[in-house]
Amino acid sequence: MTLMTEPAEPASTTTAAAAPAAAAAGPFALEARDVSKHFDGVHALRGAQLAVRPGEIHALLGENGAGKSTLIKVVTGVYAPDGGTLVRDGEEVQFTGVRAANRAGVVALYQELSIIPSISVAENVLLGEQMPSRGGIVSWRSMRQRARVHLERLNQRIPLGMLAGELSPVQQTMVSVARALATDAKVLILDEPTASLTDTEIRELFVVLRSLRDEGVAIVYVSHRLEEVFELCDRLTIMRNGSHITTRDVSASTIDEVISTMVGRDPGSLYPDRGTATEQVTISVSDLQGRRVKDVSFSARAGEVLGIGGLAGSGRSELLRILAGAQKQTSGTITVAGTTVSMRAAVPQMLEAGVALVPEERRSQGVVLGATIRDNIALANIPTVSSAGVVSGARISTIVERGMRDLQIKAHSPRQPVGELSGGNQQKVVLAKMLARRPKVLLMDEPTRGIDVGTKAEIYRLIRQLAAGGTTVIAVSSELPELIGMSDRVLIMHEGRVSGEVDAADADEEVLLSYCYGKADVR
Amino acid sequence: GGSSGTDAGSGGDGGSGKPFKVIAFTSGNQTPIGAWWVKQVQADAKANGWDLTMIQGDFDFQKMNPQVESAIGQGADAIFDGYTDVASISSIVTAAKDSDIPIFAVDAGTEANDAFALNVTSNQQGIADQTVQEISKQLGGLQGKNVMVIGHDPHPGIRMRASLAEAELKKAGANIAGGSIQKVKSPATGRTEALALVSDYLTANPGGLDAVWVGWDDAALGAAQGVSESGSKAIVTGCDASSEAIAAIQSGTSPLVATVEQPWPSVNKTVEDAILAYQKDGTKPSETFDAVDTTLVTKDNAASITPSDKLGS
Amino acid sequence: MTATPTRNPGIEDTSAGVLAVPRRSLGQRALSGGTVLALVALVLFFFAMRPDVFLTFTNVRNILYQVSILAIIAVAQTVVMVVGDFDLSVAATSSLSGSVAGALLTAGQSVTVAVLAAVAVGLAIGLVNGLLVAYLNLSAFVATLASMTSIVGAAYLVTQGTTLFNFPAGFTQLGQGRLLNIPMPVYLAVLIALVAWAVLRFTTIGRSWYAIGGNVEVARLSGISVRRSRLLAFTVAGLVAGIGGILLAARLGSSSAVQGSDNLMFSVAAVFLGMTVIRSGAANLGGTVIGVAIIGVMSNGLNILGVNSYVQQVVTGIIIIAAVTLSSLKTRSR
Amino acid sequence: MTATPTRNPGIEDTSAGVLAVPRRSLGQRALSGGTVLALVALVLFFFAMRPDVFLTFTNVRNILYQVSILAIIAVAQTVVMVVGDFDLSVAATSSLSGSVAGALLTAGQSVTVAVLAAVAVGLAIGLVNGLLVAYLNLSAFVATLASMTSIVGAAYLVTQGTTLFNFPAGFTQLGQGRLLNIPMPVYLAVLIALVAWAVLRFTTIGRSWYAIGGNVEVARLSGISVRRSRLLAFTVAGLVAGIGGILLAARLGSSSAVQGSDNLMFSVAAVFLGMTVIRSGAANLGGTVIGVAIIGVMSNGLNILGVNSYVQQVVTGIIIIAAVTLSSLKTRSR
Ligand SMILES: Nc1ncnc2c1ncn2[C@@H]1O[C@H](COP(=O)(O)OP(=O)(O)OP(=O)(O)O)[C@@H](O)[C@H]1O
Ligand SMILES: Nc1ncnc2c1ncn2[C@@H]1O[C@H](COP(=O)(O)OP(=O)(O)OP(=O)(O)O)[C@@H](O)[C@H]1O
Ligand SMILES: [Mg+2]
Ligand SMILES: [Mg+2]
Repeated sequence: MTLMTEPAEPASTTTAAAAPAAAAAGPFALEARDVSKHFDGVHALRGAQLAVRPGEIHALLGENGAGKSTLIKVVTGVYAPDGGTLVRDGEEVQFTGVRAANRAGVVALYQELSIIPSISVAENVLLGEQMPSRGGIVSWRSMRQRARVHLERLNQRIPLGMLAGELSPVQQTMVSVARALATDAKVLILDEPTASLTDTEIRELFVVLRSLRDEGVAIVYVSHRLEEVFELCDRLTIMRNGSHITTRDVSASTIDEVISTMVGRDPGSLYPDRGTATEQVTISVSDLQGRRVKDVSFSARAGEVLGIGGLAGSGRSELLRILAGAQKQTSGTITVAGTTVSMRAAVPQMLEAGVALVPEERRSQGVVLGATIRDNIALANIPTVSSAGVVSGARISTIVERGMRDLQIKAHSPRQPVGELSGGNQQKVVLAKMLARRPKVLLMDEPTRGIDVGTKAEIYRLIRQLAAGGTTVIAVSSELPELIGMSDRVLIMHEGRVSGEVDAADADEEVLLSYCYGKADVR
Repeated sequence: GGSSGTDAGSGGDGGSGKPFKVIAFTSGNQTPIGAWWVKQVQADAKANGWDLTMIQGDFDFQKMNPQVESAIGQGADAIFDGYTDVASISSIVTAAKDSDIPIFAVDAGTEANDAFALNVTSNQQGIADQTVQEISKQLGGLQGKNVMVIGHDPHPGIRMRASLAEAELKKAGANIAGGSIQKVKSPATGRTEALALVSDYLTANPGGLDAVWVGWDDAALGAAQGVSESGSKAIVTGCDASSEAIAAIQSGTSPLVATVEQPWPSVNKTVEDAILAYQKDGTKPSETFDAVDTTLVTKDNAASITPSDKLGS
Repeated sequence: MTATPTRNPGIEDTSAGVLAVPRRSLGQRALSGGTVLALVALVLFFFAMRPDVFLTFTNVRNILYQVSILAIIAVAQTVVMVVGDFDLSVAATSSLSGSVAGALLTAGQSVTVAVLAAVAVGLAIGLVNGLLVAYLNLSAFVATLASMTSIVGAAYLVTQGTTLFNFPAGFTQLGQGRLLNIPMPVYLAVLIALVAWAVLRFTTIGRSWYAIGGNVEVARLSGISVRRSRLLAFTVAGLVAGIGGILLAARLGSSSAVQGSDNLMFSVAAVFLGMTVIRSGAANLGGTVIGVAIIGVMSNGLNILGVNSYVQQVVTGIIIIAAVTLSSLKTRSR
Repeated sequence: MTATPTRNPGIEDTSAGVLAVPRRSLGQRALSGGTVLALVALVLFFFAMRPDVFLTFTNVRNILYQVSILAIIAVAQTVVMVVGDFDLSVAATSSLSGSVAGALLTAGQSVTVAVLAAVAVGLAIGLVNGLLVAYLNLSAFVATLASMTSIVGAAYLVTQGTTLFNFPAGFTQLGQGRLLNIPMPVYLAVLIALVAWAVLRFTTIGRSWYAIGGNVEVARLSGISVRRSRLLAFTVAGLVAGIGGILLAARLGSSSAVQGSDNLMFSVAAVFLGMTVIRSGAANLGGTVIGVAIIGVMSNGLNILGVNSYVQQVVTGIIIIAAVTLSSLKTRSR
């Protein structure tokens, strides 16, 4: 409003300052200038910049904790910035909340929060202002129609009346993506939408994003999967430690260059060398049955990294949960270090036997967000840091210090609540917690989900280091390159069964993919 | 107020200059009668020149008892209990005994006991007699009549008169509906509980009631409502002489036909006189328990009765 | 769309595409109906014991009359619990509203004035609760626990600790009048429940309440004005509780500060029983009505059987546990 | 792992023992201490009003005596709330325990037998609650609401609805005896609170409780036996509530079915007030003690000022809200 009347007067300082930038870069759909944001003792953003044009897909890159998610929350009104300005279509704006941002056409799919489990799929897709209504009365009929349209656009066939909580994690993510697409946003921001998706869904999503771009929507895309970025995006912005580092065209960049800019140094090779496997079998499984898992048998050796792949819902997570004692098996035997464990063994017994799980859903299964790093690490180690039922603070300090040092957990103190850490650092806390138990078999479900390349490399190195120390690592991953890169051997699951087994050294993605779809006789 | 007096248990010291120190307490200050009593005692203390400490307990003995005991610890000449049952204050009784201070009480238990120098209450036997006789009179005898008795055990007075009434009714040949006394659990919901008890009983046994004897008016009004809503011809009696009960009786359309007035002002006067006598020369009453007679309230005399919740106003 | 009379429209998609997630088995469905089964079992049991009485028109009307005000309070509680909160002050609010109405009537005000003032009191209390919870971010539990304490105190002040009575017939008719031989509060309870059901199901605010109850953060990030919605939920609860209080005063022809205080616990129990009825485990009106019915049937049935009231209380607790256990079997997991 | 100073600025600081990043600011600290401030403010206020009485030895002892049993019940509630559950039956359990002790004493049993039986009753109730919640997966709210109902019924049956009294001195001494002029329940409350504090802070089970309260699923996947721990929490709560009930009976020299029923609401209020004291917002013993103190000081102070008891009730609610609001300001976010 003010801007529209201003040309009549001599240029004010605001317009004067804004003019050169706008003139140089053309009209931006959304601009964040010099944004800073503090949390309790953390300087999450300092001088962050972002400028997106209509009709581009703009990648926002940076390692874990670089401030990407925080910036997104600032530009969508979730957080009030400590300093800096937001400009929407050339007009300076201040969003008082998510609603205000949404009304201005700025919509985000946030990283960690996706769906409301207790309400229907249709409502999840059209949550909030999107819900079709007249005079405050909801039209269920048009809600279903519109929800179906949005889901079909992503090629999802999900019963609309189902509760979102009953969907698989992949479907839940797709529902929340559909919600973001349903908003008719002019600026659409997606914070790691593909972290928990498999290739099929990612394809569908890209098709839609490209067509939105062609319609003139400005899209901000956050991902740690750089191949995706290079395939999809037009320009990219790299952040480091809360600051803006560079913005340039994707066509003028290479992956290696982007990585080194992100981490501020040469990352070296992503995957460490293999070859730590021994002959000694640490865990063997025969004829395991669960709810979805069927007749699974395999064994793994000390020092071996066994990768497990498969499509969403193929039962990989369930397999790991059964091995960790977190879910009941209906039949079959599990033998750890020569001893067959009881069918009724739960997590404490499996931990005792030397099997530890780093679960899939970090925030709901891995860490207590409100508790400190120290308390989180202590959590899985209560039996080992106590005698006669009394916990030793000194022994906790020892394992916490060691864990934080070994894993380079980035925090200002062991007493910082885990909820304040970035995703990568949260994952490291989960790892530290489990590694302190010195497991013989470490189960990792999607160990690098939502983790930046730098930290990814660290985690691969760590996995290999553990293997070199004689640990068996069994890791589930939905990313085939990762599966091949980090493992010695790969098992592929299809509909609850093992559909193929491949030596990672001579695996190629195509073969693995065909196993994923259950085509067993390619070899 | 000046906290004087370390002369605990010195008994009457009318001659000395120090004012006579009285600790008064009631657990029932949220009830109209309790509220009346607090005001009355405060006024009388002023007139008598007492140094009065008034402690009110809202039925919360955890809170009230320590306060009374600590006041006792600071010394007093007499303790005045209003409407608080002896069972709930045994720690106070012990503390008073240890400090040798007599307790004078209004309506603090239904039987004689050695806790009090004097406890004056209403005559539960008399209440039972009056109400049962009135029922008998109105029904033309009790033989074979079906009478429901509704009581409330936590209140010792109600409990006692209910069991006396039950015994009398049985003796006169009446059937006790439901086999025994029906028990209301909470005084707060007494009216709705009694209403449901009567309605449900009359549904299960249409025409199965000739009368309902209820231990106190609030529940009696609920029972009366249940009777009239069920279209029954049964009559109801209560106790307390609350204004609402008196109005119902006067109306002539309510099944509630009688209640009982307990003469609290005169009871209180009796007890205060005993305290004054003790103040004067240390004499304690010869009898430690007195149960005074009550007045049956029916349509005939209802107009002349001061309702219990309008005492002092 | 025409082919799917079930309550999950959109299910036809199942046949068309691959459905990764299996629907619930028949066994699970039956179990989740455990609360309904418990109600049916109770009805059958009491009917078997007293076939001549239990299902007669008079007795059913009796039950309905007895639970009608509880049902209204439970509606208030349901709304707040849909949002994922609690309102411990509903019963106190109803007593205060009833007391205010009573005091005004006693002071010679007209029925209209008394009713409007009492409704306003309920509304105001709900508003205050809502402000405390939604805008001052107090936990609903503490906020309404504290406000309950203050409200009871206020009700004592309004009634001066006595029972107010002698209300004009125009007022008591609201609670005691009959239409087609059925008492007014029954109609009003049904009406209020229906309106609340429709609001919860068909309005944007109702759906916002469910979204907030499902996950506040997601709701907020989806652009739902969480604060305003929660404020509204508490306000509605206060309003409805106030109406309940007026009806209770009219029904008993009297008002006192503690009148109907047992409605708090019973309303919470009813909503909880009702939450076991549906898949999502959220508070819901249908379920609440079933919960209220269980409580009503139980107390009436036990009275009819002449069970000692202390024993009744023991049995009530056990039946609630049994009903909920039956339903919860479905969610048992290791 | 070679040092990479640019990437992890915090970590080497930690190992070097230097914290580059400031801890919470003073302002935030003061706000989170809002509940403590509220307590201090109350004490100062009452002291200013009645300097001759309020902080005298006698009156402080009085306050301690008045809150000692509430403190014990609040300890029980704290344990359960640490686990993230509720126990609505604590006060009822204490009444039943006290009633059982009273009934046995009345029946001529020895003090030892009566006390042991009453403790066993508390323990058994806690165990049942724990089984319902931990093994039958009932919501703690419903389970303990229902068990509360049954327990009160049982207490009515045990006492036959009356107030039992006339207990031997050996029993009443537990509640009325003094050591160094301070009543026994005060010592016992302090002892129980200290033990509970140590258990919560220093034992494996205490840490498990906190973990479960933080996130059940994370705790389970971290190898904590969630069921057993929750069972234990409820059992401990039952046991402690039982002890509280015995002391209450001994302290009053009487027992009845509804004795001390206010302790439920007050214990919950105390724990909630206490939760505002610490940063994580979890139930904690230090906070609970402060909460109990606020309640005790408030009620005693208002009595000393001779405030009308209805007004007291209104004020109590307002003070609780004020205290919690003060603390909650820190967590206000946009
Ligand atoms: N609510 C919060 N309170 C305190 N600190 C926070 C909060 N949210 C984020 N931070 C801190 O701000 C920094 C930036 O975090 P942010 O989540 O924006 O990183 P990111 O780039 O999105 O990382 P990732 O790739 O892991 O998602 C981190 O150091 C994080 O610990
Ligand atoms: N139909 C369903 N009902 C309930 N939960 C489901 C359903 N489908 C999947 N899930 C949940 O999703 C999790 C993952 O399932 P599963 O182990 O079969 O898949 P996965 O191969 O690990 O694939 P992904 O985790 O990528 O979806 C399971 O732990 C399960 O809890
Ligand atoms: Mg992020
Ligand atoms: Mg998985």
